Amino acid sequence: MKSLIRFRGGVKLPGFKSLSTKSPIQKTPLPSRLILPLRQHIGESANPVVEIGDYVYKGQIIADSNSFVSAPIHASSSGKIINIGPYTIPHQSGIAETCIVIETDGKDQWHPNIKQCDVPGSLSADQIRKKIKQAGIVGLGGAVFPSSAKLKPTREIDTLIINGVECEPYITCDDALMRTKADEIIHGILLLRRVLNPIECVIAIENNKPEAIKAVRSTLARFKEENIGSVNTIRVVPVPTIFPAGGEKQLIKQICNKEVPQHGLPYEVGVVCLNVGTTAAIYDCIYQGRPLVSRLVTITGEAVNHPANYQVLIGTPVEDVLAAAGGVQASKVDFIMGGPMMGQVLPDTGVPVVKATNCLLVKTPEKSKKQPVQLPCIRCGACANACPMQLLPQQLYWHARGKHFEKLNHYNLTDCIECGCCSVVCPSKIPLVHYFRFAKTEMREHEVKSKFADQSRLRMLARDARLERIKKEQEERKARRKAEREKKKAANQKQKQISESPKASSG
Amino acid sequence: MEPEPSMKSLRLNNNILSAGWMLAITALLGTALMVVVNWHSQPYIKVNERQVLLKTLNTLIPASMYDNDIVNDTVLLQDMDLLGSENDSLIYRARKNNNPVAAVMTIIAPDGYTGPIALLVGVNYAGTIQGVRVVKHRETPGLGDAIDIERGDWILSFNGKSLSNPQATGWKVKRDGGEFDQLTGATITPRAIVQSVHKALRFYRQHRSEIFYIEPTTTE
Amino acid sequence: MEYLVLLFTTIFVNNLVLSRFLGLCPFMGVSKKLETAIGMGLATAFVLTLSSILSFLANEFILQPFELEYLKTVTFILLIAVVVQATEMVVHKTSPLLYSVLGIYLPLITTNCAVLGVALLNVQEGNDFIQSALYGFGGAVGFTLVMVLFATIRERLELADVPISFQGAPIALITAGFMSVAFMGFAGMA
Amino acid sequence: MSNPAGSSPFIPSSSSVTKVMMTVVLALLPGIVLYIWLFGWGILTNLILTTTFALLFEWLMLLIRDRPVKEFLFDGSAIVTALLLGLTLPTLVPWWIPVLGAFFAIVVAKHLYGGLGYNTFNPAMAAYAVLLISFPLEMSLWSAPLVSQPETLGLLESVQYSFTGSLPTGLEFDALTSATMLDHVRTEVGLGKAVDTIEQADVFGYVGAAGFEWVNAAFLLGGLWLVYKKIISWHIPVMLMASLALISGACFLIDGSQFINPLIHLFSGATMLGAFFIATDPVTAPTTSLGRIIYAAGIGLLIYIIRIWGGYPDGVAFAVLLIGLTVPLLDYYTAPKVYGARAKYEKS
Amino acid sequence: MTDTTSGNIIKQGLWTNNQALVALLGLCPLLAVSSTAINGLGLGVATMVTLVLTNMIVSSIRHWIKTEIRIPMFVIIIACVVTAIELLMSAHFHDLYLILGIFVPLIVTNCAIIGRAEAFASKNRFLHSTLDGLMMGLGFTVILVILGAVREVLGYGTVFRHADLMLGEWAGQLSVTVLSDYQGLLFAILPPGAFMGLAVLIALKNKIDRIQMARQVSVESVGVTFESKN
Amino acid sequence: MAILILTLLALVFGLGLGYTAIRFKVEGDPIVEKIDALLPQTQCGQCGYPGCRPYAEAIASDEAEINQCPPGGEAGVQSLADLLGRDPLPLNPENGVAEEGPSMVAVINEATCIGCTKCVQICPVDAIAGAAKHIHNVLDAYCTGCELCLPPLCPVDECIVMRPVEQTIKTWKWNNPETLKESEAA
Ligand SMILES: Cc1cc2nc3c(=O)[nH]c(=O)nc-3n(C[C@H](O)[C@H](O)[C@H](O)COP(=O)(O)O)c2cc1C
Ligand SMILES: Cc1cc2nc3c(=O)[nH]c(=O)nc-3n(C[C@H](O)[C@H](O)[C@H](O)COP(=O)(O)O)c2cc1C
Ligand SMILES: Cc1cc2nc3c(=O)[nH]c(=O)nc-3n(C[C@H](O)[C@H](O)[C@H](O)COP(=O)(O)O)c2cc1C
Ligand SMILES: Cc1cc2nc3c(=O)[nH]c(=O)nc-3n(C[C@H](O)[C@H](O)[C@H](O)CO)c2cc1C
Ligand code: SF4
Ligand code: SF4
Ligand code: SF4
Ligand code: SF4
Ligand code: FES
Repeated sequence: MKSLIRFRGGVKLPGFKSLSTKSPIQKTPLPSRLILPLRQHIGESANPVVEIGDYVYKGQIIADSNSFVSAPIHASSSGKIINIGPYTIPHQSGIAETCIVIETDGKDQWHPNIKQCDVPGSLSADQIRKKIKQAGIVGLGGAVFPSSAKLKPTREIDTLIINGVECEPYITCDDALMRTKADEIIHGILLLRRVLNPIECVIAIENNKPEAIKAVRSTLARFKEENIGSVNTIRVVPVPTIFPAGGEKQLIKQICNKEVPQHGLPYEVGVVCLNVGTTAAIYDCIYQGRPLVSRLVTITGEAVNHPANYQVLIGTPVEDVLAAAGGVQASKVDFIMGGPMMGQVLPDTGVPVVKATNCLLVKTPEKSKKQPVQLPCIRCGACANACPMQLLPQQLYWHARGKHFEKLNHYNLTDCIECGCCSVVCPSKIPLVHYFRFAKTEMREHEVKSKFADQSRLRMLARDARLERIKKEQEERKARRKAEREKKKAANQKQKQISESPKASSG
Repeated sequence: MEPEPSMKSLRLNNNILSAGWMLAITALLGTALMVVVNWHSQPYIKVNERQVLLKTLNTLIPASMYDNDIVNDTVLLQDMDLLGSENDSLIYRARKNNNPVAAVMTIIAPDGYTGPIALLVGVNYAGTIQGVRVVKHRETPGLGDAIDIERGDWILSFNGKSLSNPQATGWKVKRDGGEFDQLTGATITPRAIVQSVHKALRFYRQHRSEIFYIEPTTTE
Repeated sequence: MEYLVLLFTTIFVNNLVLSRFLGLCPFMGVSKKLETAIGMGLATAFVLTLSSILSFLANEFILQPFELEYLKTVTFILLIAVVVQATEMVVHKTSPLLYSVLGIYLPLITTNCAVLGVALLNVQEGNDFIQSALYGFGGAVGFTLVMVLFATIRERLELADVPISFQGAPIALITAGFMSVAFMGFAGMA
Repeated sequence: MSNPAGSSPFIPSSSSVTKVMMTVVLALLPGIVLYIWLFGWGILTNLILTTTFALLFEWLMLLIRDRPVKEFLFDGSAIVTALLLGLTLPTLVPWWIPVLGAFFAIVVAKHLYGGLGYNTFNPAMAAYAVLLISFPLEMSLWSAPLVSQPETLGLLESVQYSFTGSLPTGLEFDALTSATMLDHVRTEVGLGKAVDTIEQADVFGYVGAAGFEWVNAAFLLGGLWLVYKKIISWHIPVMLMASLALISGACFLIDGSQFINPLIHLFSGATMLGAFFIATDPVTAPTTSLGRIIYAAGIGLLIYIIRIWGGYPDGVAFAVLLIGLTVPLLDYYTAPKVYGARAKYEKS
Repeated sequence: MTDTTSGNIIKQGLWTNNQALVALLGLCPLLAVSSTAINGLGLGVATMVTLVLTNMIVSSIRHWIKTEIRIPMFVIIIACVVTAIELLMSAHFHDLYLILGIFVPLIVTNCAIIGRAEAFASKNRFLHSTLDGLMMGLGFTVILVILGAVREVLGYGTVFRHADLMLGEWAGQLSVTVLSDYQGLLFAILPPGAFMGLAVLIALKNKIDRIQMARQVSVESVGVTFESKN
Repeated sequence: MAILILTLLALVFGLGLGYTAIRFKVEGDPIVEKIDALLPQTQCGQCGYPGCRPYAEAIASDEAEINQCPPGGEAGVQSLADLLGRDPLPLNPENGVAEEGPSMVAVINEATCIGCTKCVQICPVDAIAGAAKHIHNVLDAYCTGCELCLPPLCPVDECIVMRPVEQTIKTWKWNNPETLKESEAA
């Protein structure tokens, strides 16, 4: 057995996981309204294929796209389309984007075409891929990259890593999934193996989840016993509890001792990495025929009355989910979608749960606690030691303040994965990641602006050239006309002369 | 319109020439000015320079003691060991009525704290020190630089000393068992100077006749 | 060995800028950005070395034989002007950006006291040919060195929370002061 | 919408500047106690003076600059600066030396640059160097270890000396001071004596300078604890000691009669304080590992050069200041390869 | 910008465009010989005379100078003037000349001088140029003397020591001991002290400028309300 | 003698200088390109020059200060200062103030447009399409927001107006933590 490699950087964090693992998985009641943003994944956003007033079944495609890197959106429940228009989406900015709103009819009726697959074992790789794509499955580990795109690597795959690390504090949805649905996960892996043909499969689980490890291991043993598929090349690897052990790049370093090339993709080193939730969703889609319409969401935080993992329909407004979890205690709280390290504050609680939502964390904000003032950077280097990407956060911070884009590039700002490790170790309490996010958007704007300026310059030059040409042409024309006139005049005169000369001669 | 090639080079030449002439004329006028000023100043400067030297020499050997042209009555002698310099050391000679009365030796104390120290040692004919002055040194400001008359009286402690006063064993700083004070916190500098002055006195004793009876070396 | 010591001394111990107070204007003026500092440093280094050699020759073969030492200032400065002007034009021709950056400073090399200062010091200290050349070269290296270090520090100062009255030139001067304190660590060597 | 601008992470940082600085103070304590024990109360007087005035100046500057007083005053950095400055002063100095030192460290070297974190020069060392060139006399009179003093000063007498310059009757100042070991070696080697005869002098102890060797050992201990607590990284102290040992070892091997052995260098003067507490000042040291290695090696080398050939008996302060000038360059050119950069390189 | 009234020239030279504090030109002599007030005064006056003379000369021949060779022209002119002054100083103020040493010939390269020739005298009328030279020189001298005085007080505890070197025997009494029984802060007269002294002076000027600006702004806003009433 | 030698020297040098000066005369100034590349290319003329390039030329030849372009803002001044090694200056208020907030584009009210083509002719980047007597349209993607087409050029009041470019997730920017810090400290 290969030994694990410790990736560089990272921090040890308190878990707060028991908060939501005490109670079993529950279901949120059907909301009266579902709000489904057209863009819930990386890549091209989908286009609506329904109209206001249409009746839709659960699981019916309501928006789709032809693009390779994209995913369709399905109705999460049956009901009527009541609007297609801008709604605030769960994004830090509070910006509204186009959403399809369904008024549920309470029947929660699946589309008649959706039925269990009888022969999952006989599907070809292409068929599986196609079904995954149609099911709208995207990475549920956080990046929501359309999974079907990942499953078409241009190079042989050595290792398929199933990511059950779940390194963020508070979040336990993968943990819960592995404990309760290990069967489905392993079935999912077997399917993926058919698609990718890896030499081995690794299920990585953080060693603070002994029950999940046990559950998956015993299920594997059972599969082996019952001879369901060949699970010999699938192994469970407990990884140390260090944030962000679950980050794809860090995980690949730990398990394969390989580094994903800078600006490169995992398949370039022969690895594909998928989240356990994604794997289970793939099982659902192939075996049950069900598209991605719901997901497990951890609802947690000191201010939540009944923290637990909930199976939530995608599109359910956050306020409904919270109500299902018994409501919120304190009045002044932050609603965070995602974990405390990488999640984002929700603009309001009317926004829907989306495919990316793995956790709703309700916290009393740090600011209201006695938080010390941010001090200047003392260059202690703690952040650089903690950075799993081996960046120099303090230098990035310094140049982010001055908006020195060149220097930011020199220090590889774009490689920052915004994991937050640097911020949590900084003795000066500098919100480093905030600076980096700020700098990234500034840099992007700067690029856009300079591109636009270039474009404008070209357009202006083109215009000048055109005007010049027109002017020249006009002048030429004028000159020609003048010449012609003169010629004519001359001719006339000649004529005259000719006509006159005989006169003269005659005269 | 482009000028013809030949025209262009012509113009070029013209430009260069006129630029050159202009500079030359300016330089000419400027030099004329300087020559005039120099002609006016040179005598004063000569006097001044002499005066500067004379002033220092006179602090060692009072003007009343001699009547010769001490600034120009000099001799060059070399003794690496005793005078501290590889090169010739300049010695000024004071005479009254053509009798030698005193000499001022320029010597170097090579082992100062931060490099060599240049000294003037004035001795009367009998070999008693008239005075010592530091001409050039790089000792630490605030420590070793107390040897400079501007900064302290220590250097005056040589006045009246000779090879017999004190005896050879006394030509040391107190810390080494001698008679001369060290400067607080700086022993090396005084040690170097005491040693050098002592050597200079020995040189004087050995070469007194040469010093006074060799023909003057012109310094010009 | 002796020459190595001389080189070391002129670069560090008697650094032109920090302990001899020569060449301060470009040191202060062109050190806001690292690239410009390097450019200026190199340009000055070139002129400095060349002109200290030329002025040595001029002194040795023109001024001294004719007893015209009092004209040394004029002669040296003329020599320097020529070297600078020639450099300026070559730079202007070959690297317009460097030219635009060095801007008014290139002609100001003429008036960089370091250049004339080194020439005069060479005469004052009676240096021979190799010594003069080394003195010029060492001085130039020392100048470029502190200028580059100074520029990197100034770039860092740009974002520091310096009190308003001290922003810009004052804090740069304070920094130069501390640099010269640091260089005093070399005092007493050689 | 309580905090729309907030950006993750939402977990507060567990460390703080105050904690870091206080750990450093703790790590200094054993050395301080031993120092006082071996060399007398004058050190305590100095430390109290520098600390009080450093805090006072810090407070004044914060007021003038209109910065939050509470947070910055209690961040502890001024205390560390003051202690390090105090520890580098000779035992018995007039009161205005520590006070002026505190002024230079806090007002000039720190606050004119923007205060905590912005200073370019190590404040304690900058102040020390300024004091050394301003008052070379006072700054080079070191107390002899108490054991070799005929009579010693009590706490009150030390304070009295500091403020009035007068000693209890019957006591000569010279009796209390002696050249330090490094000084002694310089002087004697300068006189052409061989090292083994010099080493007989009682300024030598077992491994380094008498008395100072224990103080150095205590700082070494405190420093190791800091490394263990991850307040400082090992690179700087290890490389500094290594380069100092290496070059002094080389010279020692070449000519043992001129150069003292490396162990003595490590255990005399301010070597250990410098290696673990001064060169490691986070603000003025490079932040990359490679940068730190080069930086520390440079400091070790320069310490040796200045000790042996320079005008000052100990070179820690100047070495730190000089190499400190290169920190921005080092920081820029020693940025580590980011994750995946090597992989990319291999690929191409 | 190019307001060439006499009043403005005076203001520019002494304050707004002070060569030492604002233009940061002529720093070498400024820092090198300002260890005492008298040294500063000596060099300051020498510099001022040079400035006035060169400005006069350059201004009067400004129409004939070719642009390509203007710099060497200026340099020759300045060098000649300085050499003349150097010779005269050596002849008549020899002690001071010795103290100022290499910095007297280095007036040639005082950037301020060529800077003025280039920026002002080569573009302006004779009288204005003369005034400009005088004021720039005066501004420079004043700073030299102030810096010298500050460093001297801190370094030696006196002001105007060695005044006799420049002004003759009688001036020996000018020397004032400000701090008696003062040990002297060596730092002030060493190179670092020079840098930092100038830094403090510039900071002071910045401060004064800001205070004035604040006052001016409030005055202006009053003025505006006045006008709008009319 | 002195006169002779120095004059001779001066003559030689003068010739040399004159020669280099004239021989190496530089034509063209690539620095203009560099400056022009830093200007926002809004072509609005607020700098007092007819477009960005003329202004770039003016800067290169020292005729204009670097602080006259409001659309470029303080950041623009800063980058010019960096390029030219000068001190950054605050924007010259005479040239107008830098617009904070979202960038603007022009829109033409189709109902009131009389199709006079005046706007088409002035738009420096050809961002307005339309033929005579027909309704005109602004191509958002090209409009630099220079405001040249606004009334009084457009004869119809309220026909052409400026509206902010809509913000999307892609153009949204994080707030500057630095400003947050200050408000906190206050
Ligand atoms: C533009 C883009 C293209 C991608 N293409 C592939 C791909 O071809 N194959 C693949 O395995 N993953 C691909 N990925 C997915 C990434 O490898 C990675 O899994 C995803 O960005 C989520 O990772 P994270 O959650 O660690 O950020 C792509 C991602 C992006 C953003
Ligand atoms: C800092 C960081 C931490 C992450 N932690 C986890 C994790 O604990 N579990 C997980 O499944 N994905 C995690 N991810 C996402 C993975 O990098 C990767 O995108 C995911 O495993 C790919 O699977 P998916 O496409 O199925 O989501 C993390 C990403 C980052 C950047
Ligand atoms: C910064 C510094 C500069 C010194 N400069 C000198 C000096 O110029 N001359 C000198 O003799 N000693 C100087 N010393 C002192 C010597 O190192 C040595 O301590 C002294 O000469 C021994 O004298 P003592 O026995 O009286 O203390 C200096 C010491 C220091 C720390
Ligand atoms: C490990 C460590 C070492 C330090 N060393 C110094 C030092 O040598 N000099 C100093 O003035 N401050 C030192 N400080 C304190 C602090 O960093 C210093 O006051 C800052 O330079 C002020 O901005 C140190 C702090 C730490 C944590
Ligand atoms: S952890 Fe904070 S204080 Fe330390 S270097 Fe990083 S940003 Fe600076
Ligand atoms: S947020 Fe970015 S810089 Fe900070 S530790 Fe993570 S990857 Fe490194
Ligand atoms: S103000 Fe700026 S954007 Fe407008 S024309 Fe001038 S340079 Fe271009
Ligand atoms: S449409 Fe109007 S505002 Fe937009 S670029 Fe054209 S003229 Fe300027
Ligand atoms: S005065 Fe020396 S370089 Fe300007």
